[in-house]
Formats: sequence, C-alpha cells, structure tokens
Amino acid sequence: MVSLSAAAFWLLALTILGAALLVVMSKNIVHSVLWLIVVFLGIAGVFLMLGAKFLAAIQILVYAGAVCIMVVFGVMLTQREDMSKSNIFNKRMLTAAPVVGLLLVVSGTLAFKSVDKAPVNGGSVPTNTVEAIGELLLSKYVVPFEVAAILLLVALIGAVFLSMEVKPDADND
Amino acid sequence: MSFPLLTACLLAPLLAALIIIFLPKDESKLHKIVAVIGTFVSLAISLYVFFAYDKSIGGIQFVERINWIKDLGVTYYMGVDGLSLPMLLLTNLIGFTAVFASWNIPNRTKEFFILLLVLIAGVMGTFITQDLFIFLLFYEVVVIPIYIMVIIWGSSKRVTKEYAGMKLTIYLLIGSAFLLAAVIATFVKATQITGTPDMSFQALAQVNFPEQFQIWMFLLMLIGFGSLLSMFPFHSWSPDGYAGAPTAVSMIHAGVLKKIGGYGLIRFAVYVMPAGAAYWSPLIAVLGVAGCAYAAMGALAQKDLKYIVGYSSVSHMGYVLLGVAALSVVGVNGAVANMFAHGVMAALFFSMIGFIYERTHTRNVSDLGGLARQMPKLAVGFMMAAMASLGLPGLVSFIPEFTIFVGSFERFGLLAVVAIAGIIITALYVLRAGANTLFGTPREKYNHLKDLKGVEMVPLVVLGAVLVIGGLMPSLLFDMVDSGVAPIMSHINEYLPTAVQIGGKY
Amino acid sequence: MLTTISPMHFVVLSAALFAIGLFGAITKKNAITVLICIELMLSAVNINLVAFNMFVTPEAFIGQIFAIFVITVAAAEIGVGLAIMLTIYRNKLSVDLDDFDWMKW
Amino acid sequence: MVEFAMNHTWLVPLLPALSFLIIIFFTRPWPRLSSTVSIAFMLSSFAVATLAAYGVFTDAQFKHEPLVYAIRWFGMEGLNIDVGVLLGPSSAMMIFMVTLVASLIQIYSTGYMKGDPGYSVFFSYLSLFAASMLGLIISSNLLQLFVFWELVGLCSYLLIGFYTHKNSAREAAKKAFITTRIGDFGMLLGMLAIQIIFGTLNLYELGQIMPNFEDYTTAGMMTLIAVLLFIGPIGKSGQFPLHVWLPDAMEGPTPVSALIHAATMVVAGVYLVGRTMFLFVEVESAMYLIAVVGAFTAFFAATIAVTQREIKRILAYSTVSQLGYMMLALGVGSLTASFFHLWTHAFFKALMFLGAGSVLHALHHKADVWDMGGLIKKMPITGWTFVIGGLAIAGIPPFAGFWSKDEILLATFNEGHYLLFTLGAVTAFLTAFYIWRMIFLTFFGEEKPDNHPHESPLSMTIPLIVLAVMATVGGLIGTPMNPHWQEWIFFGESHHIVPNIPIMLVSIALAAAGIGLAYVLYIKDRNKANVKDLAIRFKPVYTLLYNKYYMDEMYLWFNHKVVDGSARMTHLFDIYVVDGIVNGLGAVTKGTGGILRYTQNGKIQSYALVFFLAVLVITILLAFNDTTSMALVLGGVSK
Repeated sequence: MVSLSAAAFWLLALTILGAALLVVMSKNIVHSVLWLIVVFLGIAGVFLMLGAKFLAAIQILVYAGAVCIMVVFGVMLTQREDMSKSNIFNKRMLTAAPVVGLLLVVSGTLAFKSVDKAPVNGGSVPTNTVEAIGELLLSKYVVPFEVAAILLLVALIGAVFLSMEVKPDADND
Repeated sequence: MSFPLLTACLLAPLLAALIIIFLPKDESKLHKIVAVIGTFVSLAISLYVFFAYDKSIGGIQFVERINWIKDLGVTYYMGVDGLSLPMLLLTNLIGFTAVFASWNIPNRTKEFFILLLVLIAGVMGTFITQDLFIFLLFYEVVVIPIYIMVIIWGSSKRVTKEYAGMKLTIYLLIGSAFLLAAVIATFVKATQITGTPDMSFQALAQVNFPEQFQIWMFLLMLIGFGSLLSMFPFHSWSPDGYAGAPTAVSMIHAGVLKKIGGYGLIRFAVYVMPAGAAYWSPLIAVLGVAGCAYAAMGALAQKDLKYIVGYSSVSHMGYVLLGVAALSVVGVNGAVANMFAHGVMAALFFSMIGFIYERTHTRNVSDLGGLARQMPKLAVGFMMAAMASLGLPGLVSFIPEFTIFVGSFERFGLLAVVAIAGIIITALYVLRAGANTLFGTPREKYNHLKDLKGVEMVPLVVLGAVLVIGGLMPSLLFDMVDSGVAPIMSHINEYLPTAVQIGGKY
Repeated sequence: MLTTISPMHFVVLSAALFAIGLFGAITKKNAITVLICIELMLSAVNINLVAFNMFVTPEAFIGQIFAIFVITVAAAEIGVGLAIMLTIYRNKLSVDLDDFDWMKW
Repeated sequence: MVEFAMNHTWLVPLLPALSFLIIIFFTRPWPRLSSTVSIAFMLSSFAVATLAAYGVFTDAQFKHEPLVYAIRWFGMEGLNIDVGVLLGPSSAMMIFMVTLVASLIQIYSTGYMKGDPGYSVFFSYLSLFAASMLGLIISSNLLQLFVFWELVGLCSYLLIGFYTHKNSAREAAKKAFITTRIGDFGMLLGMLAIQIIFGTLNLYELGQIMPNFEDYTTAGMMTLIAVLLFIGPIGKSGQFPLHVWLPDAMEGPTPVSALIHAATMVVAGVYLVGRTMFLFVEVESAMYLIAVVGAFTAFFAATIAVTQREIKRILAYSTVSQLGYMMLALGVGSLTASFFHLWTHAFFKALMFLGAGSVLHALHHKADVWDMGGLIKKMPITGWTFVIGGLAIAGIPPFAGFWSKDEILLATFNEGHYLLFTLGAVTAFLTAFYIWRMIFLTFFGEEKPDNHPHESPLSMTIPLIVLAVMATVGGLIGTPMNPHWQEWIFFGESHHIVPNIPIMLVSIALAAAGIGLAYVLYIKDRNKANVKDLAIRFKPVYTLLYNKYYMDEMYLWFNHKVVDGSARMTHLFDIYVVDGIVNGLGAVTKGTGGILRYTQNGKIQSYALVFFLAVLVITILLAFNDTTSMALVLGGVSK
C-alpha cells in the first residue's frame, strides 16, 4: 500500500531529477532555463511536503519567479548566435562524469549506512510557519537578518555598477 | 600604568606613514618633512629611554603588557633591557638619518617614505617586544617593504635589481621558515612541560627543555637567524641585495635588519636553549671565522663600492658570531656592542656611497678618484666610516672588536687568531676603496660636483658623532649591554665544558 | 523503502540533485548555464536543510531559517554573477568559460 | 705649578687635541689664525710637559716608582680597562722631547707650508698627531697605548697622504698604514694573551706581576707573548722586514717627515719595547731576537742608504738604520743606551730633515743630490746646521750622537755579543760615509748653474738653529764624565758606566774614516770618476742596493699575486659555487614550477573538478577507514 505522501515524494523526486537532467543536457539554453523552472517548482512541492509552507512560497516567488526571469534576461543579453548550440559541453565530460558519479555513489552509500542512526525525534512542524519564522527572524536571528539585508543591498549596487554601460573614451581610474 | 613610551616610539613612524598616505602625491617636500618628524620623535623617545633606563636595577623596564591571544599565551608585551636598548637606539638613529640620505630620490616619494616608515617601525618592533610571537610578527612585517623598495627604487649593476630583491626576500623568508618551525616546536614543548602557554622570552627561558631537544631546536634557529645575519655560507644575498637596494634600504638593512639575526640569536636561541648553544658553539665559531676571512677576501676582489661594503658587513657579522660563540659575558657583550658599532658605521658608509652615486652615477672604484678635492665633507664622512670599518681605536668599533677578541681568544685560541688576522685584510680593502675613491689625481669630469650641503649633512653629523662618542666613551655602550647580557649568560656555564684557560699550565 | 518516507530519501534526493548540478557546473561551456547549475546545487542543499528541519528540530525552525538565508545569498549571487558575466561579455564578446584563463597568472 | 703639571699631565696630549678640534670646526678658513692657535696650544703643552718633567727629575723617588693615576674607561666581568697617566723618568723625558720638537716643527711649517691650500688642515693634523703621540707616551694601560698607537698611525696616514691629488702620496700612505697594521696584528694578539693570562693591561701592575710570571703561565707562552708583542714595534719602528713603508713615507710634506721619522712615530716602537721591558727581560730568546733584528736592520738599511740619490730617501734609510741601533740596545738589555740614542737622534734627525726641507724649498722640490752642489754659500744657516747634524749622526765627539752611539756599542760589547758589535761598528762607518756623501754632494763642490737657491725665511731657520744647539749639547748630559742620564733612565738597576777608551777610539776612528772616504770620493775627485767606476765594476751589487734588495718588488708581487689572486679565487668561488648552489636551488624550484604550471590552466571549471575530486578522496578516506572517522564525517547524524 503506497501512502499518499510516499507517492507524492516519488512523483516530485522524479520530476525534479528529470527536469534537472534536462537542464544540464539540453543544447539550447532557453530550454535549460525553462526546465529550471520545473525543477524549482518541484522543490517547492518538496518543501510543502516537509511542512515548510512559507519556504515553498518563497521558493516559487524568488527562484521560479525572479531568478529565472533574471537568467532569461542574462541569456537575452549575451546570446547573439545560434540558440541551438548555445549550451554545449566542454571536453571535461569524461573526467567529470566518473568523479560526480562516484561522489553520488559515496554519498548514497553513506546515506544508506546511516539510515538507522538518524536522530528522528518524531515531532511535527507547527502549521503557522510564517508567524513563527517571522518572530524568530526579528528576534533571535535579527543580526543575520540585517546582514542579509545589507548583502542584498550591496549585491544590488554591485550588479548595477558592474553592468553599467562604460563609455569607450572614459578614463578608467 | 605610566605613559606607554615604547608604544609611542613604535607608533610615531606608523602615524607619520598614515599622514603621508593622505597627502597629495606631488608634495614631496611635505612627505619628507612628515617622515623626518615621525622618525625624530622615535629617536627622541629612544634617546630618553636609553638614558632613563636604570642600569643598576637591570632587567626589563618600561614594561607594557596586555593580554592578546590567551590560548597561545601571546601578550602585547613591550619592554626593554640592556640588550634591546642599544638596538632600539641604533634603529632610530639609522631610521632618522636614512630619511635624509634618501632626500634626493627622484620619483614616487610618497610611496617611498610610507614604505620606509613602515620598515623602520617593523624593525623597531622586533627589538622592543619581549614576546616571541610579536617578535616574529614584526619580523615578517619587515620583509615586504624591503622587497618593494628594492625592485622599484633599486639599481641594477652586476645583477638586476629584481634578482637582488628576490634573492634578499627569499633568503629572509626561508630563514624565517626555519625559525617558525623552531618557534612552534619550542612553544608546544614548553606548553607540554609547564602546562600554561606563555610566549614571552622570560617564561620560555625558565622552562627546562630536554637537552636533545635543545640541540635540534638550536640548529634550526641558527640556520634561521644565521641566514638573516648573513652567516657563511648563507651570506650571498647580502652583497647582491645591498648593491641592488636604494641607499636608505641598504642603510637600514645592513645597519639594523641584519642585527635582528644577532639579537634573536642571543635573545631567543642562546637564552632559551643554553644547552644547544653550548653544543653548537664550536660550529658557530668556525662559521664566524670562515665568514670573517672569506668575506674579507671576497671584498678584496670587488670593484663596486657597495659590494665592498656588502662583503665587509658579512665579514663583520662573522665577528659577531664569533663573539656569540664564545658564550661568555665578555664575548657576547662584544658581539652586541659590535652590532651597534657596525650598524652605525655601515649606515654612514652606505649613505656616503649613496651620495657619491647620486652625483657621479657610478660606484666603480676604478671610475672614481680624487673626490676629496671636489667634495671634502663627503670625503670626511667616507673616511670616518672606512676607519671605523677597519677598527680604528677612537671610533666606536674598536672596543667591541677587542672585546670579542678577548672573549673568543679565551675560548677558541688559534681559531680566533684567524679572525684577528682578518683585520689586516680589512685594512687592505677598506683603504683601497677609500683611498682610490677619494685620493689621487682629481678627475676633470667631476669638477662640477657639489659637496654635501644642508640636510645632506645630517647622516654625516649624526652618525659621525655617534662613531666618535662611542669610541671615546665605550662605557656608555658597554655598561648598558653588560646589564642586559649578564643575566642572559648567567646560566650558560652549567652547560659548557670546563673552560680551558689559554696559557694555563699545560 | 518505497512506501515509507525516511530522512534518507530526502538526503538521497538532495545528493542526486547536487550531483547533477555539479556535473553541469563542471562540464558546461556557457557561463550562464554554470550559474544555473550552481543554483541547482544550492537548491539541493535547501532540500536537505528543510528535511532535517522537519525530522530533527521541527519546533526550532533552524533549518528553515537557514534555508531562507541560503535563498537570499543565492539571489544575490546570481545577480552579481550575471552582472559580471555581462561585463565580461561586453569586453570579450564571449561567455564561453574556456576562453577565460586569466587565473593562470 | 710643578705639582699641578704632574697631576694634570693628561693636559699635555689634551691641549693639541683641543687645537685640532678648534681648527677643524672653527678656524679652518683663516690659515694664519689656525697656525697661531696650533702653535699656541703646542707651546702651552710644551710648558706643561717641561714643568712635569722638571717635577720628575727633581724628585729622586721617581727613579724607581713612577707616578700613576687612572680612571675606569669601561669594564665588565672579566675585562676591565683603565685609562690614566704613568709618569716616570722615561715618559717625562719623552713628553719634553716630543713637545719641544713638535713645537719647533710647527713653527718651521709656518714658513714651509706658506701658501698651501691645505694650510689649516695641515696644522690640525700636526696637532692631532702630537696629541696622539703624547697620549701614547703617558699611557698607563697597554690598551690605551694601543689606541694612541693606532691614532698615530692614522695621523701618519693622513699626513703622508697629505697631497691627496698625488697618486704616489696615496699609495705611500696606504702602504704605511697597512704595513704597520700587520705589526699591530701581532701586537694585538700579544695584548690579548696578556689580558687573558694576567687579567690586566695596566703597565704598572704588569710590571709588578711579571717577575713571578710562572704563577700564571709557562715560559713557552711568555716567549710567544714577547715575540707577538715585538711584531708591533717591528712594523711601527720600521724594522726589517716591515721597514718598506718608511722610505715611501717621504711623499708627505717635509715637516711631516721630520715629525714622523725623527721624534715621534717611529720611536713609538722603541718606546713600547722599553715600556714593556719587564716582560722581555724574562725571556732570553726574545731579547736576543730583538738585538739581532735591531743590528741587522741597522746594517741592512745603511747599505741601502749608500746608493740612494734622493735626499729625503737617504735620510729615511738612515732613520731605519738608527732605529735598528735603538732596538739593538734594547735587545742587549740597555734601556739607558737605547733611550739615550732616541733622545739625541730626535734632535739631529729632526734637524737634518728640516734642513733637507729647507733645501727642497729653495730648489723647488728637486730631490736628487747629484743635481745639487755648493749650496752652503747661498744657504749658510741651513748648510752649517746640516753639517752639525751630520757630525752628530756620524758620531764625532762632542756632538750628541757620539755619546749615545758609543753607549750602545759599549753595552753590546759588554754583554758579549761580539758579532752584533761588529755589525754595529761597520754600520757606524757606513753611516758616516753615506751621510757625508750626501753633505758633500749637496752643500760642497761645484754649484750647478740652473739652481737658484736662496736662504729660507727666519721661521724656518730659527728651528734649525735651536735643533742644532740641541744636537750639539744634547749628549752632554750622559757622558761618562757626567752620567746624569744613566742615573735616571734605566731598567732594573742603574748602570755604573765604565768608560771603555779603546771602543770609544774605534768608534771615532770609524766615523772619521767614513767621512774621509766620502771626502776622497766626492770632493777630492772632482769628476767623481772613481765612484762611477766603482758603480760599474760592482754593477750587480750596486743595482741590488740601489733597488733596496728588491724588497718592495717582493711585497708587491706578494700583494698582487698571492693576496689579490686568492681574493679573486674567493670571489669566483663565491659567485660560482656558493651563489651557484643558491641559484641552482632556485632553478630547480623554477623548473619544477614550470612543469607543474600546466596543471594551472586558469580555467575555473578544472579547478572545481579538482576541488571536488579532493573532497571525494578525503570523504572516502575518512568515511571508509574506521568508525570514528566515519562519525566525524557523518557529524550529528551518527550518535
């Protein structure tokens, strides 16, 4: 008897991994970006499954929304040639594949070996996550929160500064 | 806690460097003035400390101690004793005059003086700290400005300045690698034995290290400090480096930086590892004597003035090593005093050579001659340095050399005779260089050259005065050194084989 | 195994996603794809964090809050990364990472 | 007054030192003022010295116990050095003599150096020189003495090289310094040994200790110390084989030659041996060595002097020869005779040098005696005073040189050194010959038409006259009839001299024979045909003598080939072996780097690949090795 949650998990897992593989494998970068959205959505589903409703929402907003749009813009601004060959592999395939594969095998093995040792304490996540997270962020984690805010600001300024059009005759000092 | 004089002394050049950073880069006059003020404050403070130090009490005075890294037992521990005070004074004398010696550098004055001031502060730091960690810290601080200054403001003669700078830096860094290994091992061992981490020299000296450990550690330190001291056969950076470096760097390097090697050898290696010192002292003596004789012969074959002085400083450091190797109060006193004397003399020498080079654009002895007619004041300075170099009594270097000879002759006998014979060769090459540069038929093409004037006289006056005062009143220096060395050497006798009295009944 | 979900499942999912992302990051020529793959890797980490949040410390929200920060940083990273890519593209007219070997010196 | 002078004898060197400072720092632009300052200080120093000497020679207690006072100079555990004054009959005599001669020479220099651009500097050097020399004399400590010893060397370096624009002056100065430096090396070793063995360098204390030296060390060690210490005087006093610098030192201005060769620097070595006589008398062989070196030097230098042509060079070799006499006297144990000769020699040799200077001054520095002749008519004062000097050095009674030389020969004879006595006697003959050869060629005979000599100014002739008087009467205080000198200046017990009439007669006869031979060869024989004939017949001997036995060439060869050669070898060794190893290590490092750099292709994805490969390896190593490290990897997951 396959429980509902197990079915959901397998479905989501297959979606995520399949889409991720397509992201990597497709030769056209626009397709990659589209498959990326699927991956992110799948991950949001996983979050929901794990009781992180707020995170799922953020995942959709930030990743599937903002990040992907930004990447699309990036693609638009940098690709001027044939899109069908915009996303090809380099010659490191042959060395990278075994390394990554082995890495996956090792971590999988470790995960299987440690399956009984996981310190599962059996509690469940409170349902109103937004309120709890909000309170924690503004009390206990206020300093990292503010730092993250500053980081975003700096990243914003930096991104603007870097991508600003530079006049060819300007003195670069 | 009273006013932190030593910290002030250390910070004055740094502060000056900081001010120069914010000055416009075209105001070279202003850079120089700020540098002069910074170094002068340090000089004044170190003079005050030198004379305010109470020799009758001895020990570490003017102490400032603040905990820094507790787990490593590192403290910001500043203090001076009779061993570090002459070195502190020397540093500031040379630092002060080096600013004047580089008065005429043509380009990038701003960067030059910033680096120079950092260099001075770094060297000073090694001498006034009583904490091993801070000592190493300052030592590493010093290396970088030197490298930059050599490759930017240096001069290429027999070797390129890039080669010279690289050689200098890599030698110093390799030396410090050996040193670092020794320091870490010593610290770990000391913590194992006592249980409480403490990086101060005094605390480490209290620890009873096993004899075998001391022997190995001392060897590492000897290589480390030795390469800094240009101990034979780790000396070849010294002539090349000095020849490539700008005047001020040569002055500071030969004058004080090298002395960190000798200072460290006494302050750290001999003090903390007396058994190791006793075990290796014959080797030190042999290397010292080899350095004396070998470098003197090397100097004899040189044609470039800076190479001559470079080799000569290797030779003089051989005397220092010989004094240390004697491991007696007399010998080590002589070694410390000789470091002071050589510092003053080498700085004067290099500053005069710098002035000659600025004017004639050559340092080749055979291209010079008869300069005494055209530049009498410069000739006086050059001659004073030369005479001090060959150990003329009445100038500061004679008594230290004599003291070293007494100390080493007592312990090594014949070996010391070889070193003493070095004084003849020294006279030969120094006089050759001096006489052939200054005397003889004056050359037409140098007739238009101007003698030293204005601020250029400062190195001559200051260093010359120290040469003479130190020569006429050696007790000024020796009483100070003695108060610092005597406690360090107080236990060494336990480790020495029974002293052989030369000329005893045999 | 198939019917009950344990933390191990999520760990393996996360590992697989991470491996795919890593593989892409190493083997793709296009710099933007590399950025995308790095996002994949970060997401894999997030899955792990949230999963352990549920199974180990459900009340304390440590994992979730950590994930929020990861998302923040990831957003900042991709913003700056794309900006850098744009600048490079403007100068070199290429986003092929194999063309960029300035790190040699 | 006298009391004050004796207790402040350090003023004697201090006053000229002050004048040096004053001239250097203040009065250098005004030559006349400088010389006045210098002479004034020198004369006041002379006054103090005279008073001190008067005090010593009127109080019989100083015959055996000198006046010593000192302060600590510097010290530490195991090495304490004092500076102070040791005032006894010898030092009192010396300071009197040196201040007198130095004053006269300074007065002379006002005339001789007139118009020289370095006038002020010259006087400052003279002052410094006098200061150093006087300091040397009154030193109470060997190290203090050594300090002044070296300062004297420095001053002589500066003075010999005074004409800085002349290459020959530069070379001569260098040679003087380095040659004496070789001597100093030995002396330094000797001093070190004394310090280490006896624990003190105070002369007076050493004098007390030395008779019991067996408590401290062995006879072999004492011999070594004595020989080492004697090397210093060999260099300083121009004894064979380190005499080569002395004739070359003539490059300096003539007053300097007078000051250095007559009164002061060169006798410093003799003075040192005299001062440390207590040490040498303990070692028979060292004494014998001194005597042999002295006698040989005397003879050797005299033979060279016979053939030399330059007036100052002849005088220089004669100085070497006379110094040999003094050493010989010391070697046979007669401090009295040695210092007596030192005293008389100072006057007549200074006189002759200054006279030679006067001649050179008049002839515009034409130095070859063969180009002179008949000068006595134009320069009567110079000429006749020079003749007095010649009589004195030749040993004609009653001039000063006779009494002292006789004393030396007598002491040698009495000690039973007959060979050395013969050498000394032959030297006396040679001395009379070559000095009078010079006098005849210079002052008598035909005048040379292209010379236009004129008598020198008063400032130069007055010192000549004073010195001539001293050269005449200076010996009378130590004649056998009137042995004041012998009562005061002696080592151990004062000698009761027994005049030995045959020896005296032999000595006079030899001197007369020398003068006579010179007269026959150079005055009687107007064309000098015999001389030329002799020179041709004994050509090898003549060439050998004229070239000073090729000693200079030997030293040059040694210096250039051996010393410079090995220096060049060292240099090459340094560049190719020591530096070669260093650069080789560098090259190996660079080569390795060159190979390894291909791993650094600059592509970030390769780096990432390597990074994760490393992660993988570390993980495998840690995770599958043992359980504890596995726990480390799994972190909190494993309990």
